[in-house]
Amino acid sequence: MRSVSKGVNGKRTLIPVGPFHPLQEEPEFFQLWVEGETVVDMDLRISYNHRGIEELSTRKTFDQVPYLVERVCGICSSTHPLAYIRAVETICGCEVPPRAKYQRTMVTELERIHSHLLWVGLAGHFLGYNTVFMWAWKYREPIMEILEKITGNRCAYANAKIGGVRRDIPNELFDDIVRAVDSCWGPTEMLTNAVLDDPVLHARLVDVATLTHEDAIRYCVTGPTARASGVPIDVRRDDPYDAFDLVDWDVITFPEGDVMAKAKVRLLETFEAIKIVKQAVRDCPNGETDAGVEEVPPGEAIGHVEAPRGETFHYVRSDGGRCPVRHKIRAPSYVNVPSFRASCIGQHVADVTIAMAAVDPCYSCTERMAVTKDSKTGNELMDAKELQELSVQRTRWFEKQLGIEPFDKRWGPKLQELLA
Amino acid sequence: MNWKFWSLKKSLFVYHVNAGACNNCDIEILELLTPAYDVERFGIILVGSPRHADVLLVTGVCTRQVKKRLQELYLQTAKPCVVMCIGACALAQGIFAEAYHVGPCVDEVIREVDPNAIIAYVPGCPPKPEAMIMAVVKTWQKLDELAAAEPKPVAPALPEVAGA
Amino acid sequence: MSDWMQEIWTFIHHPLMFPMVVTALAGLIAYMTARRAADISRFVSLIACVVVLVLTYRLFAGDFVELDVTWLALNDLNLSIAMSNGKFGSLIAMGAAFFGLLIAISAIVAEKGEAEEGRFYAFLCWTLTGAIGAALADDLIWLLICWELVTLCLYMLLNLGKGDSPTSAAKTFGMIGFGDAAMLLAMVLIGATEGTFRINELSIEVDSPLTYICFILFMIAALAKAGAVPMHTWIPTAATDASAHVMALLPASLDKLLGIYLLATFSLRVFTLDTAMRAVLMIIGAVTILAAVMMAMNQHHLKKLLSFHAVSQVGYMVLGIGTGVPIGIAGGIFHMINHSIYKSCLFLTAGAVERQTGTSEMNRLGGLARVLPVTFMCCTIAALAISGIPPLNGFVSKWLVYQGCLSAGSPLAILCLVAAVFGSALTLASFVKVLATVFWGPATTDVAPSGGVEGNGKFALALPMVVLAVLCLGFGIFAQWPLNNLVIPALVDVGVPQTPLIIGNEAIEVSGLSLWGPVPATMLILLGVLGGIGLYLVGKVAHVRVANSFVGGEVLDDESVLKFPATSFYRTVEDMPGLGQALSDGGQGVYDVYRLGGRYGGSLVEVLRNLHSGVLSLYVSWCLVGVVIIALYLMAVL
Amino acid sequence: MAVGKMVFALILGSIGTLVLGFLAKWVDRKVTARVQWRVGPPWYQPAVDCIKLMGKETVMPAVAQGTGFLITPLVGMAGACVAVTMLWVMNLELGVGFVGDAIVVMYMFAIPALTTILGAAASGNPHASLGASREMKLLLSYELPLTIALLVAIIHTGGSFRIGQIVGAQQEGSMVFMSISGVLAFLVALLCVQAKLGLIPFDMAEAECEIMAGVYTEYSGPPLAVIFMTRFMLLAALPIFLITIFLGGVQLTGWPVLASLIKFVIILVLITLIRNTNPRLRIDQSLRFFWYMLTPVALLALGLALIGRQYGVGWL
Repeated sequence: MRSVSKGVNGKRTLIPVGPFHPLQEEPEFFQLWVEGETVVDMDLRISYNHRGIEELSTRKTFDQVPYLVERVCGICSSTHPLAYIRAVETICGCEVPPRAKYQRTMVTELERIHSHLLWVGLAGHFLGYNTVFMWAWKYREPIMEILEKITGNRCAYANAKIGGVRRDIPNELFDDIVRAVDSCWGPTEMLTNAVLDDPVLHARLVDVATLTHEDAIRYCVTGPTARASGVPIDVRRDDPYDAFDLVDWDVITFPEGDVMAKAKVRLLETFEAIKIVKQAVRDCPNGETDAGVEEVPPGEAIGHVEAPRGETFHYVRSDGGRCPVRHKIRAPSYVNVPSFRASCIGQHVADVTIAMAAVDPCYSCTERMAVTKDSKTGNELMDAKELQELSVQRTRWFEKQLGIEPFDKRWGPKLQELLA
Repeated sequence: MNWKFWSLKKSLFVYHVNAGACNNCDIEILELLTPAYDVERFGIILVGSPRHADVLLVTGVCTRQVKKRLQELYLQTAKPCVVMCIGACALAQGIFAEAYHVGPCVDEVIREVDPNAIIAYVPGCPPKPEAMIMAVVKTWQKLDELAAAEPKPVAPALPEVAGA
Repeated sequence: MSDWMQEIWTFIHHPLMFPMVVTALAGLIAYMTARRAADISRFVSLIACVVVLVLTYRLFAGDFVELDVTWLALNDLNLSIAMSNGKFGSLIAMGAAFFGLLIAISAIVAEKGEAEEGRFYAFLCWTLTGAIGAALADDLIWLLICWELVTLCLYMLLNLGKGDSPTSAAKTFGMIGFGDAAMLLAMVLIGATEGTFRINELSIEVDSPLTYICFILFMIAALAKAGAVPMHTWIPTAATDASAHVMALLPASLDKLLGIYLLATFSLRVFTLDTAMRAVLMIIGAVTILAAVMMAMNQHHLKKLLSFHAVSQVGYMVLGIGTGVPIGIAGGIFHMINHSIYKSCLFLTAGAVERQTGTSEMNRLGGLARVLPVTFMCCTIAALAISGIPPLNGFVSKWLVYQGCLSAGSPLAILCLVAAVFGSALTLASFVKVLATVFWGPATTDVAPSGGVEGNGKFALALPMVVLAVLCLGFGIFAQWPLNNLVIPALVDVGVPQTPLIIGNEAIEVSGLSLWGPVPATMLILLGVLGGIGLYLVGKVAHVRVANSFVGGEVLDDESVLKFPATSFYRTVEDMPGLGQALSDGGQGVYDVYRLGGRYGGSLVEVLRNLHSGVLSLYVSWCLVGVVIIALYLMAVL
Repeated sequence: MAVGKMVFALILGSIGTLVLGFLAKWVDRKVTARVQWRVGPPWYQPAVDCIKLMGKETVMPAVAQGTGFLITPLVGMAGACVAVTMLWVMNLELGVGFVGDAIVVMYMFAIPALTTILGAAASGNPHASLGASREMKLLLSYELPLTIALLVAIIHTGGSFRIGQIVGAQQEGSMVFMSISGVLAFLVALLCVQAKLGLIPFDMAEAECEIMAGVYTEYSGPPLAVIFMTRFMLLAALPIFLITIFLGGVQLTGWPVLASLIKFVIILVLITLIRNTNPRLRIDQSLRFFWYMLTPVALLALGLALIGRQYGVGWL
């Protein structure tokens, strides 16, 4: 991604959105090049938030890492550890007890409810519709409280651990969980109706910053962003984990791809999440909650989980020691954010801001070093393109070494099938 | 009682700066505005520009990238202003203390440009909203002390020019 | 001294003739010394302007004088140089001399060293000759001759410009010439029907088709000169290439004065209009206001933008006169005076900007308020005045026009009132753009403004602007004075005897209808500002701290990317359905009568051209046909 | 009117309106809070905000044109002060001509918007510039229907710009609001007032989450306090303007005080409710809304009023 470039013929203005801007909770620098109110070009500068989590992870023990990756992003704080844990569990080859599976499902789905309601509120706030903001956050509050009740914290839950859950949710609390999610159902319905019926909201959301089906595939977006563009991908269904194949729920998709569709996907997914939580509570068996993993054997594995924003992907490699030797994280916003270029250019500034919010970006997830510089001279050693080419070369080398088919051949037909 | 400090206590405009946080603190800050906590009762509102702000809520470890920008932002804020470090990261870098990409602590960064800055700390990961309200109350007490210690200037050492 | 010499001496020494003689002579000297000694031409024209200003003032303030010298007497046809110092006419003459003087002063610095400097002064003097003659003329033919002189000088002055100026000068000459031709036709018609060319003796009720045609022809001439839609397109075309001084002198002030003088005289004194004709005038006024200001809003060339406003403001004058209500007419005439003041000022500031940076392209300008503080202040005052912000002069005259519309009372007048108020807001919009992009914001790097042009020894450049800006303030805050001393006499002169306007010390009032007290309002506003300054003192604003501008905390290498360019300002308006297409068509000259005339007139010319085949026998046969027709006519008449 | 009396009226009118404005802002914030299930600020909050800002430091951006940047808020406030003083005097003493008429009041009310734009432009900030361009477009959009709505009232009350007569005719006869065209014009004017106050859905000039604080981004300390005070005054003054033009004016004696107060509070709450039940519009949408939707409605009202006057039908 380029640094600040010049205005063309003095006709363009840079409208800097960030790094500190009320629109976003995290430091990111969006460069909106505008002519009048129209955004003619966009660029993104990240890395303000780069905290070196992957490197830090290799200095923590396997049991400590979940606490660290919980803090990749506060709103996905149950899914990042879960993805990591699934990777480690794959290395260990252990089987998670059913009760733990159900309990993990409960927490991730409760988090999804709170995250989606949070998004609805923030979207309202970004549109200047503070009443929606206040109402949505008010209705989200019981979820926060029940999360605190069952995990001990409002935000970072530290609920899952390798081989199970850290703390068993006692059966007595199950009724509270049902009551909390039930209390959300009515308000969410009301919010959904309000969003669907309000003509002014329609004027602001429908046909705004449309991400077409093709662009959604081209930019490899995930989660609600993809599902709102008619790409029905959801890790929970495509590669079920925990209890998601044991309960009954639907993947919500809408074909339009505009901001309205994204709002609808999130609102309807909230209902699905409530359904899942209630089924999980109903079906949760008694028994062990921990498989008792002692040590992690050498090996490598991936784990991926559907976060509220999309697919969270973790790769872990172990050499049999106490710490992972490599831990690679790809958070959903990292693939969702660049789709701005497809959906936002040519839109109004006002639309672009709500469109940015519409992918529910979590910039904390996106932190990468995009440019490698010599620390002494400040000269660029490698730019983003070279780095990408390097990684492609390396993948090819790995494929050759391991004697597996190239990625396109392996996954190409399946992808086509899936997307069709 | 000095009217400047009295009114400052009664009306705190807050600007929120994320200096490399994980969002937990940030959503809890927003939570403060919502019906559950409603800090507007105390005259606290969130504003869109640091020029209007009386309080800079800094969350997150101050990464090396952010350091310079945070200082710049502090200089751009109208004084007197209180810097409130929210969360373990902003206090003492929390879990990220050993990371390679983290700059100095937030208070060190601010003190570098203004040694007399008023800095409040709210521990927790993330701190509960109640804790943040408590921090505001403690800040009020600090402001009372400062008001008693007038005419000591609150924010000297900043470039000042005469004339308009 | 012999008799005839005595006669000539009396003639040129006559107070009505003398200003013309002075300027004509000064122009001659300036022209002759143009190449060799520009200093002389500069000096002579400056002196001439001063002298003429004094002379015209004496005409305005003095008793009624008349001059009537017959120079051609053929049976019925009696052509004479008839002049008189009617209040309105001498006001116009005085105005012309005043603006001529200011422009000459400003030109001392601005035009110094230009290749055509001397000739500029010559044409300036001759323009004044024509303008004064036209304003004081009492004979239609004499009026036409002087009027033509102004047109010719305008053509020559525009020709002095840079770039594509010959083309735009030709366009100007074509369009005004068309108007003048219309006037000639109207004069002949009037002469034939009324039997006299004396303006003072004419009084025609507009009722028959012939009188309609006569009035419309005069109207075309007046509107082409003043530049109202659709005869306005020469002004924006000329603006790009001509120097700002020429624009400040002619299209901004003199042409407005003359055009509106003609329109007012003919529509009020010479002709008595019926409702339909007044409605036509009002519609032309309203359309001019809106169409031109819409075009102006989207311009990003400073002088072109100003020139569209020079068109738009004519709408208020035409509208005011068109209401036919004394108060509206007063508004129209006052607006004419005011417009000349602030538009000259604006063009002079545009000239200063251009001189400083070498460009009028607003996208390349920025942050000039620091470099050109005096220019900036004058521009701000004039811009607010033209936008009709109380208590400046533009507000008073616009307000009078509004009152005129309301008291005219017809639904059409009410709609025109809405158009006028809205046009005022649109005017404000484009001047906000000018102030924001040219004078404020980050300075652009490609036109590095270094060392202001005002400063040392550049007093002459700043003086006219300052005088005009002060006049904007003065005529606004003490509006009673110009109304009493300039507008009302002119009003009486064009035959509007009784105005319902009550001009008190404290307020201008139309009993039961409206009220505007500029002095108390100014006083109260100043008091409010003083109160605010008091608040600032309490808050210790005297010591401000300078910090980088807040752009989200990021530190940018190049601040000029933050400049909000002129082309972007009203992009949204251009994108409005319906409006956008019309504006883009307008920008491409789809509604330009000159261009349309060129396109469709071309075919006509082609026919004529084909007749000129170069074959002698053809010409001879045409001549024969002509002779036969004349013979037949003579036979029929005799 | 004597100079001393004028000055007295200005001081009294401005301070009175400012106090009323503080209360109006509090009502606005309180109602907003109640709509949002919150408690809301204490009654003195808006005043304390201003006092606090008075005690703060003034920061000026480096690229700003200093004088213009600092003086424009003052001129804006002065314009608002004069406008409200005129409104008060002409409401309370119907026969007295004070400074100007309805047109002058309308122009005076436009001055704060104008100075906001100029101040924002002078600050040299891109967000503020974008906000200024939006504010100007907004001014253009609402000025057209507002003028027409004002004319409807003028036609109803005998064709005079004088506010004394507009109010007097309503108090003798019936309110402008008591006719079809009056209701239409009032609704149009109410929405215009919403835009003039820069409240949602027409707050795009300072749209917080798009362009930070928009036109006010660079202001701090006392200048910001002055801006706040101007806005609070307008929040009190523009409902009074509406009452004056459409609802028979404000009276401060006897029972009509209560009626005036009720009218004021109803308009205020209406404005607050509109701002709390709508998202922000885009600037082009608001232009379209005002020009292509409200202007025809206003023209319809104007037509009805003209027909009503022509044929002596009061209720049209």
